[in-house]
Amino acid sequence: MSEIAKDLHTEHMVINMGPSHPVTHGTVKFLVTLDGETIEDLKVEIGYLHRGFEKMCESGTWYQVFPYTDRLNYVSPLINNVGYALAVEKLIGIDVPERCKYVRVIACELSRIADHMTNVAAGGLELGAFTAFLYFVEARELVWDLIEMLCGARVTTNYVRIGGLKNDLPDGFKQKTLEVFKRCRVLWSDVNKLLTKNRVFIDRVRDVGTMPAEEAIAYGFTGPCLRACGVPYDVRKANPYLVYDRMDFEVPIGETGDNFDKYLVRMEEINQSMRIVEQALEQLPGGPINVDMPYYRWQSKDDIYNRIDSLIFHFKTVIEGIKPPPGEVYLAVESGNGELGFYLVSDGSGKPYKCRVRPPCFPLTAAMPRMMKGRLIADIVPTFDMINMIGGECDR
Amino acid sequence: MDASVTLQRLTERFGDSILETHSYRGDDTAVVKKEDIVALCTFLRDDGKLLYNFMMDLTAVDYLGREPRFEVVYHLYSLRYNRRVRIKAGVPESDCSIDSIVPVWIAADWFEREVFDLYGIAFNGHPDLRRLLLYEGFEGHPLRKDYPVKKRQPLIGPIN
Amino acid sequence: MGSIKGRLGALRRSGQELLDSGEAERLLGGSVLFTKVESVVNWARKYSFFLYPFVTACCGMEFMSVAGPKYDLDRFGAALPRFSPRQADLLMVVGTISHKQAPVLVKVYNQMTEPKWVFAFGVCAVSGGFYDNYATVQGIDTLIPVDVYVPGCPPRPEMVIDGLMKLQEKVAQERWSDWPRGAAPVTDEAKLTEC
Amino acid sequence: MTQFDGKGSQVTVGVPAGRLKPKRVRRNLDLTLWEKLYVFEIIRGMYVTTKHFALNMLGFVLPPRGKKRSVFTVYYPDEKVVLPPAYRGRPVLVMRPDGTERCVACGLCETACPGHAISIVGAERENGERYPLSYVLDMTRCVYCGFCEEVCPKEAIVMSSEYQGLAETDRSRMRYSKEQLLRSEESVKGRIEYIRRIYSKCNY
Amino acid sequence: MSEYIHVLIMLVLAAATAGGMLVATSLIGPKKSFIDKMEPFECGESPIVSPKLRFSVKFYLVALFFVIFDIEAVYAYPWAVLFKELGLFGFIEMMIFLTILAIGLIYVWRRGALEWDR
Amino acid sequence: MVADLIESVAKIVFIFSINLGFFAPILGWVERKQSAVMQDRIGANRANIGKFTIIGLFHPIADAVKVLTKEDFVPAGANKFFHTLAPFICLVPAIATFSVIPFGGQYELFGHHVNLVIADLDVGILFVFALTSLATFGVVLAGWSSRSNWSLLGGLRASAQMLSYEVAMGLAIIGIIMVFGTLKLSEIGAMQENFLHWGIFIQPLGFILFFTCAVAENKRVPFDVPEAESELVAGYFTEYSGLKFVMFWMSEFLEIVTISGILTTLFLGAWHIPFVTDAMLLSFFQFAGPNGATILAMLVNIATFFAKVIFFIWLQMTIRWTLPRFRYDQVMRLCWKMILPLSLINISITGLVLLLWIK
Amino acid sequence: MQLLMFYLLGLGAVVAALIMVTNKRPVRAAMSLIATMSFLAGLYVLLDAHLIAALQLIVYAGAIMVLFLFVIMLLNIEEKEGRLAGSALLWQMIAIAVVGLVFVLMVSVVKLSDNVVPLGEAAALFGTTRAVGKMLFTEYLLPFEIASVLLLAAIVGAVILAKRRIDDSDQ
Amino acid sequence: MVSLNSYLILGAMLFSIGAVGVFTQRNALIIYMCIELMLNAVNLTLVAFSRFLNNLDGHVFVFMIMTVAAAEAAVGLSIIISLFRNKPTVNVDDINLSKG
Ligand code: SF4
Ligand code: SF4
Ligand code: SF4
Repeated sequence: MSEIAKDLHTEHMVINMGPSHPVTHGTVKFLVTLDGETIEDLKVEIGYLHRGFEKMCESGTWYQVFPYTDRLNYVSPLINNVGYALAVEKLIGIDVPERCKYVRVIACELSRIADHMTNVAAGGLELGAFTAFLYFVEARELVWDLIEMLCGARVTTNYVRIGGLKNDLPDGFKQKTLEVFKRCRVLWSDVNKLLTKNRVFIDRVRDVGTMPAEEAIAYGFTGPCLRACGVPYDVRKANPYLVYDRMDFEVPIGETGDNFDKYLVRMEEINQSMRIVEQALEQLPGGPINVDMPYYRWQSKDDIYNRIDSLIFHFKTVIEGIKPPPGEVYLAVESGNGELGFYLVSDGSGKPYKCRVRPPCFPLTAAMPRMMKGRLIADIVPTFDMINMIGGECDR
Repeated sequence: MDASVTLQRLTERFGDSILETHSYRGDDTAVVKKEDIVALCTFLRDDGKLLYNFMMDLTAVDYLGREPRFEVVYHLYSLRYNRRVRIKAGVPESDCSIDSIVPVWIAADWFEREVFDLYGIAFNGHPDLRRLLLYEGFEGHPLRKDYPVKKRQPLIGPIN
Repeated sequence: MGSIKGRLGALRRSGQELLDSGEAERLLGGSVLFTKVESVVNWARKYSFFLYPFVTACCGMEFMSVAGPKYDLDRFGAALPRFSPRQADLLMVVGTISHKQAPVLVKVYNQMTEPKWVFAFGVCAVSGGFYDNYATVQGIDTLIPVDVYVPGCPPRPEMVIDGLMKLQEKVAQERWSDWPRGAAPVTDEAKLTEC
Repeated sequence: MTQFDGKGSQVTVGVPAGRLKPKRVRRNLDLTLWEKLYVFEIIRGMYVTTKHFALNMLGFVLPPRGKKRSVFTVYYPDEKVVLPPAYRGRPVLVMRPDGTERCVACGLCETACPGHAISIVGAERENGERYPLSYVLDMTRCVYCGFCEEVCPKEAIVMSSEYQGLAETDRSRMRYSKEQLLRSEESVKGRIEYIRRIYSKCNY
Repeated sequence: MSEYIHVLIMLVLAAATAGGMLVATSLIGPKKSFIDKMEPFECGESPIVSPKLRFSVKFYLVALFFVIFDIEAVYAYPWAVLFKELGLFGFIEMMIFLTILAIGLIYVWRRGALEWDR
Repeated sequence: MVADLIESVAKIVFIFSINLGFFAPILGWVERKQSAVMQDRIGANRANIGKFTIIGLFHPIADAVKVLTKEDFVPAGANKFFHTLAPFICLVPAIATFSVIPFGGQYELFGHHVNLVIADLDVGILFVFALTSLATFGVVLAGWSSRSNWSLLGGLRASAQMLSYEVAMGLAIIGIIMVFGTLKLSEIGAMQENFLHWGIFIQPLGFILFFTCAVAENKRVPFDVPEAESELVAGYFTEYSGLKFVMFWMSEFLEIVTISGILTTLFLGAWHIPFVTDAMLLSFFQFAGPNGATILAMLVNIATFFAKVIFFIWLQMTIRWTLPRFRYDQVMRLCWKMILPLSLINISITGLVLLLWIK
Repeated sequence: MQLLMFYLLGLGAVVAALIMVTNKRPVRAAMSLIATMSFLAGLYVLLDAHLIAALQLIVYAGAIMVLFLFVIMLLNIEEKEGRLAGSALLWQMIAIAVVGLVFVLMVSVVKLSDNVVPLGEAAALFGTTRAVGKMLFTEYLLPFEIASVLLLAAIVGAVILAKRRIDDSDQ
Repeated sequence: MVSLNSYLILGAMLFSIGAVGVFTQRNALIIYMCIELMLNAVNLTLVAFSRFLNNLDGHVFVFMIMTVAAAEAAVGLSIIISLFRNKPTVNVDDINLSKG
């Protein structure tokens, strides 16, 4: 039918979708060339949320990077915290205590649950399923309560420290978690009932945004989107960090990489993450949560109050910052969207010389034109939602 | 040592274009000449013993006051062998460009644009080398060490 | 038809002039009726904000929560997001505004119909927050007039509700002649280039 | 965009399958006829929402006599959530019982603050004790990270649990002076104890 | 006839209500227009091309089918009303009619005129 | 004559006020409140007059007043006349359609014949279709005259969708007309006195088809693609502000009521209570004297009718808040490839069954 | 009452028709034509042609005019094609004169013949769906069936015309 | 009471207006509309006659005319569209059928 359109001298309709458009989360602009309803061409313009993450990191101390990492992938800030801390620890060459590892795993997985819930919820919302959205927001609210209990903030957690954590698990955390998970599972199954088998939903997402595995790899997909294509690559399994190798969990994979697969993978990962948290809580050992290397952390209050050398040293670390040895490392963790890599360069001073983040949703967004050409304009909605582009992470 | 299989094979094959190799903290690193980057990457991708099919990350570092001033850093991952490698190529300020590896990994497209945007390193043969994160009309490259953090260039002029 | 339209237009124009010039207020100054009408209108406006969510960054997560079941902005009559600025009353600027985004924000503000209010959500919108660098606008009030600032990074939903109630108070005090506001002024600050 | 040439990528994962444990998600490619006819799945979905509707109707719109409302929504200005002790609200300065501040204007918080929200002008009392002549906290820059609290050697600045009353209609009013920041020790006692607990030792 | 007068009254009332609303809204309310505002909304950008352009012929085809099948429905109403009186004969008559039109529908279907995603 | 006049005026005033004064504002509230309760929240409840908030019932009032004092906006380059005309064209049919729907039966009251329908037209249901087809122009004009890409796309989608479903709706209803043999809605209503003769039992397929078409015709979720927020911003009314925009909404809400009315009349036994005939009702109210009994029966019937209408409104709202929306091509495919053939099949089956029945 | 309604509706129809023919903008013309048709529907009601009135709205105003409107928008000819060819002005003058003459003639013929048929009370079922339907399905059976063939032909023809190029390009 | 003549005159007026339009308008679409108007005028006359003669044949005719009008509109507009393809104009002076 496009031939007719050409005969009719149909000028193509070029519209700006975004940046301030409900589907683009305010941070992307799609320049869509339409022929009727079909997308002839799609150009993605990002950078609307570029706030100079790297420059800010380079101008602060190693510690001051933590709040900035919170705001990278703001849907799962704890994973960013952990990733950065792990990278710095690798740079310095220290290993954190067992308990710390477990708590970090718990924190990461809670964050992942919140992330996937938000993603599925937002996807549902934009497809018009407002109720499913609110059920997951409700569940996320409960998970956030846990996170708040743990870190003191709902979104911008700033919880992990180099060589340890800010604080230990609070009292009653385990019991509260189990309670919350019980309710979360109810809400999860409600959403599952509302969406997974609903033909209206399936019609919208199935066979849209398909990506063959080879191509997905070439585009640099990672995370749920790659797993949806059938490639079981998960950093937690491939290069287990922390104590993931002791956890018993499965990596859900899809078949064709369409949006339905991405959705199913995410739904399943929520379950798996809950399992991990429960296991970690079960196995949680006692002991310290911080490394015993006072050089790399801010001094404890007891020492500061009582020992003058500690106080002086404290002043030094705060003002000059801790000083990892010169060198460079790259460390990847599995964030909500895939491989979140930190590439740190230290020149031996108190400030990071370079603090690069490999944003997992960056290549995903870059593949939008590939996934969208020749599809209908309405297909942008689920596809873009399911790649879960997070402005803070993509634009930094 | 298993970790250095990659580096071994690379030195075997591209002996003279590898300037330096090391495995600091377990990260295999090879510093290469920038002229050979495409050939090297193609080899890394296609060689049966390496198969680095993921271009995980591409960035640059500005070593102000050192020669070459910039270093373009590639992080590769091989799904098949579960291995990672870091390739670095120096780019001098006087000839601030390097060959694009988009033909090798399509994923490099935006990464290269980003580096171009923030560091001003041109990628020869890139299909669409424009600014990515900042807007047209932004002057300079903010991640260079000599760009002040607070130097603002507001886009908003008089309305219309 | 034309003449009727013309006459209506003239009537409207003269009425508008009357209102704009403050003449009406002088005439009706102490008039109980006018203030009554004004207060009724303000009452209505304050309980019926249609939002335009200009969501860009992390604060959006909290914004979801505010609209979500636990904090439920709808209780204040402000839950209806309208994505067309023509229908919205309250521009919620949620998150960081970069220099690339700034013209968009100004345009959306300009395209909103009167009366319109602006809500700066989170420190980034208020002042740029801790992103004091080359890319970020140092507070949206350098671009458009802001009615309520809510700090916090991100603000707790309660803080947002506080802010909304502040705005309601403010709306309740408004006079008819406060409107229209017109285009966003181009302030010097917006053009400022500092090193 | 260059075209994808499909070369050189093999989907074999270098991780032992035993470790990987991939789980194929059920795509149910062929829906049953039952599911294909929109109607029944729609009814099932409606059952879920109606269940919520009914439960909530009974739960909080029309609660059964004698039962407390089971509300998920917090009626904010009238009700408040219980905050965990870890919660980081706005930073406040701690006041000694005699009305002076604990702060000694050492400037650590100023340095550690990522948002550069704190600006201190120090001075010295007659007794040689340093104190902040002015202590300005720019609430428009504070990101509630808690670093100031963490580094302060005097427990002089703590993250209180306050979050109310921060919204302003005027940006200039959001630079809080020392007077606005000072809180009596009593009112932030819980937090001080909490800090002592979590920061007292490096390892605990 | 009186029934129609009622309809007329309803229509007039409805028109009065709607018209009153339009007049009221154009009289009350602040107004200010400037260039930026009067531009059509494009997600905060200026429109790239004027929307005054032709749209896909698919929409025309839909209207076309609508006209044809509407006529079909129009024939069906009197038939349905009379169905019980016409009996088998009427039924066969209508079936022929419907079959011929169903052929039209099938033709259109096969020609792909009902495909939207092409 | 005088009695006639009183009767007509009473009916018109009743319907007019219940539609515009009750349903139109309250539905906005119901939609918010019902969705809120479904989603584990509480919904609008803080607008107050003095101390009273009565579960948020002041919110629609606040909305109305606010919207009235909002700027009236016409974009540059728009065709001002048509831009203003469009909401008018949408709203007028929405208000007027209800006039053919019977909200009660026929009664003898003080020797006067009372027929509880404003206009008992011979072509009843066709009149509804006629007015609905006019409403399409409002949508087309709204989209076209705004000169905005989103509006244009939305207007096109809306009009094509409305056209398609109009056909499907017209054909879906043939079955029930065959059964009842009339287009007059009051007669159809009267024929469903017996519970087992309710349209929904005689024509289950027709009911589902018609219901789907009606929802789609009204562009509600899951068929709200023309105004899909996540795709087209606000669809054809993107460039409308204030009251004009609310007029589109009002027409949507009024159409919900109208659809519910038609559904009730055609499929859910109109004003009849299950298993209760008119005679039973009259004898039940015997104590109030003949006229009193009639009046009481009348009131009960009206109440029954509106209870059913409210049930359908509730149903539509629940569906609206349960489902995600279709994609545009799916909407069209559903119409042309599922509903249309199915309604043709429905006609044939009904015809065959009726023929066998008659024999 | 009837008289008043007749004059109102008739006046409306004529005025709307005049607006249509004098208009240069197709959308305006189409909208005026819709108005004309709606007024005509009112006139049909006056003539007790209930079914025809409804059909007038459904078919003419609702369906055919939508088609027109779509084509106008599809071709986007609003305003662009509005000009009147200057050379044709003379022709127009002549046309108007001729048509006016014909009109006057017609009116005078009607007036002169003056066989005013008295308008009796309509039969109870006159113009109802039932009555018209009976006519249609008994006496006019053949036209009815032919109509279906006509519609089929129309649909096929229209689709072929609209889609012609696809086949061309297919070959 | 309204006499038959009034209806006939009204029909005639509408018919002539349509005819004038056909002659004066240059826009093929508006010309088409004028033809529709003329058909409508005929319909009106038919219905009026039918009413005054108390005979329903007229109604059936109108029914048929509507069918034909619809079919004609469908095909005619398609023709306009395919003409437009060759030359993007609807001005009848510019449409050269022999080339079409
Ligand atoms: S205020 Fe904080 S949470 Fe909000 S956008 Fe800015 S950095 Fe993100
Ligand atoms: S909480 Fe963080 S941002 Fe706020 S004053 Fe303290 S250190 Fe600065
Ligand atoms: S760190 Fe503590 S004592 Fe030092 S200046 Fe800050 S508040 Fe005062």
